[in-house]
Amino acid sequence: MTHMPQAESHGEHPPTTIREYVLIGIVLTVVTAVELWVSYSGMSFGLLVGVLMVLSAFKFAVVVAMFMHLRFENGLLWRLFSFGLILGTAIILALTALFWNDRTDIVGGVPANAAPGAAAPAKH
Amino acid sequence: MAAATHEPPPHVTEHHTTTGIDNRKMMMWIFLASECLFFGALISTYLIFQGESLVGPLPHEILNIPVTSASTFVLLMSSLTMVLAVYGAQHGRLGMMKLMLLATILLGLVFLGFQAYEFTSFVHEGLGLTTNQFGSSFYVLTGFHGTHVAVGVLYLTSMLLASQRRTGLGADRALHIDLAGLYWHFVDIVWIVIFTIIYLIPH
Amino acid sequence: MATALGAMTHTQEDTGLWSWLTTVDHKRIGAVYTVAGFLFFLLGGFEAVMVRTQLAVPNGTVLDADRYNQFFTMHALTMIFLGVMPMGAGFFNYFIPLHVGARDVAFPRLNALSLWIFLSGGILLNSSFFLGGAPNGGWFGYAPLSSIEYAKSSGMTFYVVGLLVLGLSSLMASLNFAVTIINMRAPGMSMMRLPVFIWMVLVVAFLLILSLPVLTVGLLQLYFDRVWGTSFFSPSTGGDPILWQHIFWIFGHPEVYVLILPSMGIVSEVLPVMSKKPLFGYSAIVFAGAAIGVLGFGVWAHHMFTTGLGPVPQVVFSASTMAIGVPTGIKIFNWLGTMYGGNIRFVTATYFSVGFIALFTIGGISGVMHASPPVDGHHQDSYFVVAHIHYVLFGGAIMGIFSGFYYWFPKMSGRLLDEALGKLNFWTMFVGMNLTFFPMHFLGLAGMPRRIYTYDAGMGWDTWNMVATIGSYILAIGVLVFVVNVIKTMRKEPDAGNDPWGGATLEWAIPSPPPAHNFDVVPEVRDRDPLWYNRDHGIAPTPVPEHNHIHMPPPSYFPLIVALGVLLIAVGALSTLAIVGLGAVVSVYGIWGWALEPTD
Amino acid sequence: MGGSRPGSMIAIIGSLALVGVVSFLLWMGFADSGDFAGHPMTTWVPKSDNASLVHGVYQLIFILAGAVFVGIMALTLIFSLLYRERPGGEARQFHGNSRLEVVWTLIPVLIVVAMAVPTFSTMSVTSKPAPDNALKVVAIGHQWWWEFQYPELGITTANELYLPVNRPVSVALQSSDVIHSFWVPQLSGKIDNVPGHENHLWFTPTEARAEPYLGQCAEFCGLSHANMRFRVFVASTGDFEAWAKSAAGDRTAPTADLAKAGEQQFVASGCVACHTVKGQAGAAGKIGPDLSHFAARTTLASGTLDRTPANIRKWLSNPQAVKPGVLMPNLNLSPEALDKLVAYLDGLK
Ligand code: HEA
Ligand code: HEA
Ligand code: HEC
Ligand code: CUA
Ligand SMILES: [Cu+2]
Repeated sequence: MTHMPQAESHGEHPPTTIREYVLIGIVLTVVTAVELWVSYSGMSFGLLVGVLMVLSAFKFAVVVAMFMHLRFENGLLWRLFSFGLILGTAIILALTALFWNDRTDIVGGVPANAAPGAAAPAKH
Repeated sequence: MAAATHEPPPHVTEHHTTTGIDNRKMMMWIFLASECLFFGALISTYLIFQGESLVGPLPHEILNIPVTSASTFVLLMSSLTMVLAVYGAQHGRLGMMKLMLLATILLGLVFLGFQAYEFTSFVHEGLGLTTNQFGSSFYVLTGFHGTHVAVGVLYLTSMLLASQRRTGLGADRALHIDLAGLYWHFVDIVWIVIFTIIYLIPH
Repeated sequence: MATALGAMTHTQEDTGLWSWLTTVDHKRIGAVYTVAGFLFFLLGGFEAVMVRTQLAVPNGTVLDADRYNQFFTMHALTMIFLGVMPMGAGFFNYFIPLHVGARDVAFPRLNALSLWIFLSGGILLNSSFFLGGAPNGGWFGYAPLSSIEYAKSSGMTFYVVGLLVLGLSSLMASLNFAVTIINMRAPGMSMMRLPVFIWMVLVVAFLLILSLPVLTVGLLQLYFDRVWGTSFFSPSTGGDPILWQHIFWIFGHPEVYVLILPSMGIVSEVLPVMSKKPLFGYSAIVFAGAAIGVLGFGVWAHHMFTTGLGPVPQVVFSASTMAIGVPTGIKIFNWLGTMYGGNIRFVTATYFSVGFIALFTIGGISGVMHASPPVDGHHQDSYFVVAHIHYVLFGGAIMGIFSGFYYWFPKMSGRLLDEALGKLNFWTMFVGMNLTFFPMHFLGLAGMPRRIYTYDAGMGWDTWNMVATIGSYILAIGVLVFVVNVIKTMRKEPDAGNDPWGGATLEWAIPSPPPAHNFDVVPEVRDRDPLWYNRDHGIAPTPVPEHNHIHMPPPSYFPLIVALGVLLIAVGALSTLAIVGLGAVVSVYGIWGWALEPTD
Repeated sequence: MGGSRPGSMIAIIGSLALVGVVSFLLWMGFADSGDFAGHPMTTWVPKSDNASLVHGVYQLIFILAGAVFVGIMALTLIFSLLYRERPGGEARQFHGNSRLEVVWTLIPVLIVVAMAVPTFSTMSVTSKPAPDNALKVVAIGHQWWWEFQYPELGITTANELYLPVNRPVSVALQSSDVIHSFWVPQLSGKIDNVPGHENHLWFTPTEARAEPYLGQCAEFCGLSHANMRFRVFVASTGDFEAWAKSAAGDRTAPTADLAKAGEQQFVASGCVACHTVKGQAGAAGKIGPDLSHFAARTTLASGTLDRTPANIRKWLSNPQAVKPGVLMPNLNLSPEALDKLVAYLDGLK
């Protein structure tokens, strides 16, 4: 990571016309509509979650890349941001996984021992 | 930076940096990385407390997906107007910039209005902050998102006000609007995630 | 101390109080951080000595149970958040620009804001002693003991609000440092030429940037639980205390590396200079530091081996924790490699650095021992852990910081600290430290739980507790010797010159203390050890241009106003909403004025 | 190593000797603290199957740690002496050595693997569910005392746990308020009692003895965390069964007049609101410890006091003074009331 080149000369450039921006806006709207449809479509839960995740990740990526023109910035910015993005996602995944099995442990959802001495299980 | 191609930045020497990226822009991106973890923790909490509510109302009994879809659309459109404001700033089209800033602010306010409506109607239906785990984690997650929107509205308003001043936003105008835009879009993409997780995925 | 403050930046023409309050000079800000951090360190040390006095004999009566709990909680909070981190921040502020060859940090006013918010947070947290009792739930505030049902006094609310305020300060400071390091380097200062100290600061900055938001969320949730009646962490209404533990330690473990990495950086600066040879394995040390930072995010649940995680998470977190021993080992060996073959000048700074290697290793080893979950079943919440944390925190972090004091004090004040007193300082601290903390291993092995305000005779804990207490008095004397040394040194004429140690990094090329603009000419960097390179290649310093008008940012009082606003918000969060509103208005006003203030 | 320097042999030998002596002294300290004699809560004298298994890992890890300690201390000291500044001395200029660096990356890796493998294989045993024939016990942490229930035997007791030797025991850990942690070092590592969760722990005590195994709450739980102690009595199967029979039954009814008056007083003073005494009508409170067989216990208020009549009196006259924060109120009992209550309680075998 020595000297960063000043500019971004991948031959790509951010959208230059209002038209392009509006087009992207329309795409985003359409995807949102599709998401809604999917949500009501009654497909199996696993599939539904998968499809929704992919679609919202797509929207997320489009906004970041185009509206926030990260795609056209110095790559360093992308690396800096992705630190947080990846770590944040990892923590969501890790925590939900850690609490997944946990449900069985929770003492009946009932305030196990809300009042001292009222320990729910193991009454003789 | 895109603006550079259209308006040579005046203080080239002042703003010289090692990587060529403006300090402020770099800080904004790192800050947004940090925000990913802020919302990551809130979203984790929401997910962990799914199905942990001891009493109703539960999400599927109360969430109003059509209304929220409308507010989602509003926020999405505000991203579009925001990007156009940045476009205006970068291309020296000040009228467009101001108009689009104003539009973004108004759309942001509409979104907040939707949220206020949603919160009050939920409260009427018996879901308070402390009613159950769903209520707590829902209000805190969407509430902090709403706070971010409100801060964004303030941020953009101050940009608009500053650009009304005689000196305008100064030589860094495009950058200032760009930064505000980055923040605003981020708040939008967080909502994309929240909308999917809370509203679209049925429980 | 005030004289120390003054002298650390004595070339500044303007010395009135107002100039300090409105300063945006990173050196002045660094000096205030250091001095404030050191004073808080004394306070935290005082609390620790009271704790030790209570434990000297079985059934001690010096502190009652509640006071004891407040003292050990505030001891930890003070040491970590108000002592070690700010002393670190002091060095960061002072030396990042000097090391990377910049005139100031990237955002000088933001830097001042961080300082004032930190001071507000520190004062707020400590004011709890006089406002209904200090936090008493331990530094990690486990719910539900920290929830309103079981902690009715306002102490834990102070904990929540105080940490939120301090977190804000650290976040802003870290953003500032990260941008400065990445973006403000002098020509030729590539990333792989950065001083190791700066690399470690960069890792620390990212650790904070990425872990503080998680803590913030946890604290906000705890605040809602305590004040607004939610139950995120209270099981009686569906909440989960284990969630708090995860959230806290996702922050908490990276935090411990935040405390140690700066000291590792300091040692990596001091050892090569004193050994008069380049650092052994520069890239290995840098990558190991970064690896520690990355791995540090994947080990948090090793603090929770006894909470019933289940075997699979235990194995995962145990493995990742043990793995951290590898990059840390690499660092230790590289430092030894740096000493190897050297012609080591044993001044006090060297003593502290070498002491660091020995003592930190002891703490690291016990850390790896806890990494085995079945063994940790015995260690967890016993004095074995208390021994571990003090070997890494005192033997590591504090020893490193003291090495930094002796190494950089001449640069900051123009005066060399007294070497004879310095060695006395080192040996009393070294002996005191080992007498205090080594016996804690024995106590842990003999089953003494931590956080107990009293214990019975007949448990076999008496002797070692007494030894530890005596050790802590010796330690206190050691710290006092340092204070005496500083006072004595400040009384004499400047005698350090630009470069008392034959240093390799840029700060040694400029006067001590440095002028406000740091460098007359921004240096050109040609090597990892720029000054040695110039010396060896006979490169003379660039002549100062005749009409050198260097433009420094003007002072500003807006940081102070924004900090006042934040303080008011915090006070409001502890009392009434109206004050929150007032604070918000003050902050918004401050930010507005800040934004419009001309900066050139 | 550095042979060019004068006096290097002396420095090396001296350093090794010093590190050796220090290590030996520290070893003595560890050995002493690991000795049961005089250290009733030592973690180094396992008396259950699982604790012994863990002890094997502990010893191994301890030895590895000791080796790293000796190695690093010796190197630090030797280098400090050998390479200290000398007039005319020259530092050798080098930046690194790839081969060395690989070696000292591999050494920690090997050590870590040597720690990890036995750790995980032990866990595969200790984290299995308890054997079917295990005695079931529920340990509930309260601020600041322990409730022990034997659901299969219909026994509830406090602060003193009885176990038969050589039979696995499965402990279900619960809490009624904040987090506590169940720890009897000689029998097992600790596991937390987390409100809203139930944790499990099992072991087979392998030595019956008259002296109790001492335990203590290990998770900070508020004011009297330090006073939340308990004892485990491991008895022969016969003795355990005798105890269980008695513990499952009603209290021994008072015979002496004073004790009978105490029984009345126990109702009159409102003790029944919090305490259960099986066999006394109306005494079914659940907030405090079950007192049905109070007089069979050796200590009072979770190990804070020995259970002597004088101490019972002291306790009743002002619990707060004995145990800070305790959740039993000071009932401002008159001396006569105290006489009666002490007589009654002292007879609840
Ligand atoms: C500066 C702070 C600091 C540092 C650097 C560390 C470093 C480490 N810590 Fe520590 N730790 C704390 C501060 C710190 N810790 C604190 C404050 C707590 C208690 C919190 C509380 O409960 O209040 C704690 C608690 C704690 C626990 C929980 C104990 C418990 O409560 O049950 C564990 C468990 O795994 C642990 C492990 C480690 C490990 C593996 C390292 C490693 O990073 C250490 C690595 C270093 C070495 C291993 C030495 C050098 C290496 C070699 C010479 C190579 C060869 C050696 C081997 C391969 C073994 N720490
Ligand atoms: C950087 C962090 C840091 C540092 C430097 C220290 C330094 C010290 N610590 Fe601390 N400690 C912690 C972090 C730290 N500690 C943490 C995180 C905990 C866990 C808390 C918890 O459980 O929640 C802890 C817990 C802890 C305990 C366990 C309490 C318990 O579990 O009940 C003890 C007990 O002996 C202790 C002692 C000491 C001592 C004697 C010092 C000494 O090194 C202090 C030396 C300094 C001085 C002595 C200052 C000199 C001051 C003067 C000269 C002024 C005047 C002084 C007098 C009048 C005496 N500490
Ligand atoms: C508000 C509830 C409450 C009332 C009323 C109360 N106690 Fe208690 N008692 C407790 C609690 C809680 C404890 C456990 C204290 C501890 O060890 O922390 C306790 C402990 C005790 C113990 C020690 C038990 C043991 O096994 O160590 C005795 C004896 C006792 N109480 C007797 C009495 C008597 C006699 C009265 C009436 C005069 C009484 N208590 C009234 C709550 C109560
Ligand atoms: Cu219960 Cu500590
Ligand atoms: Cu840790």
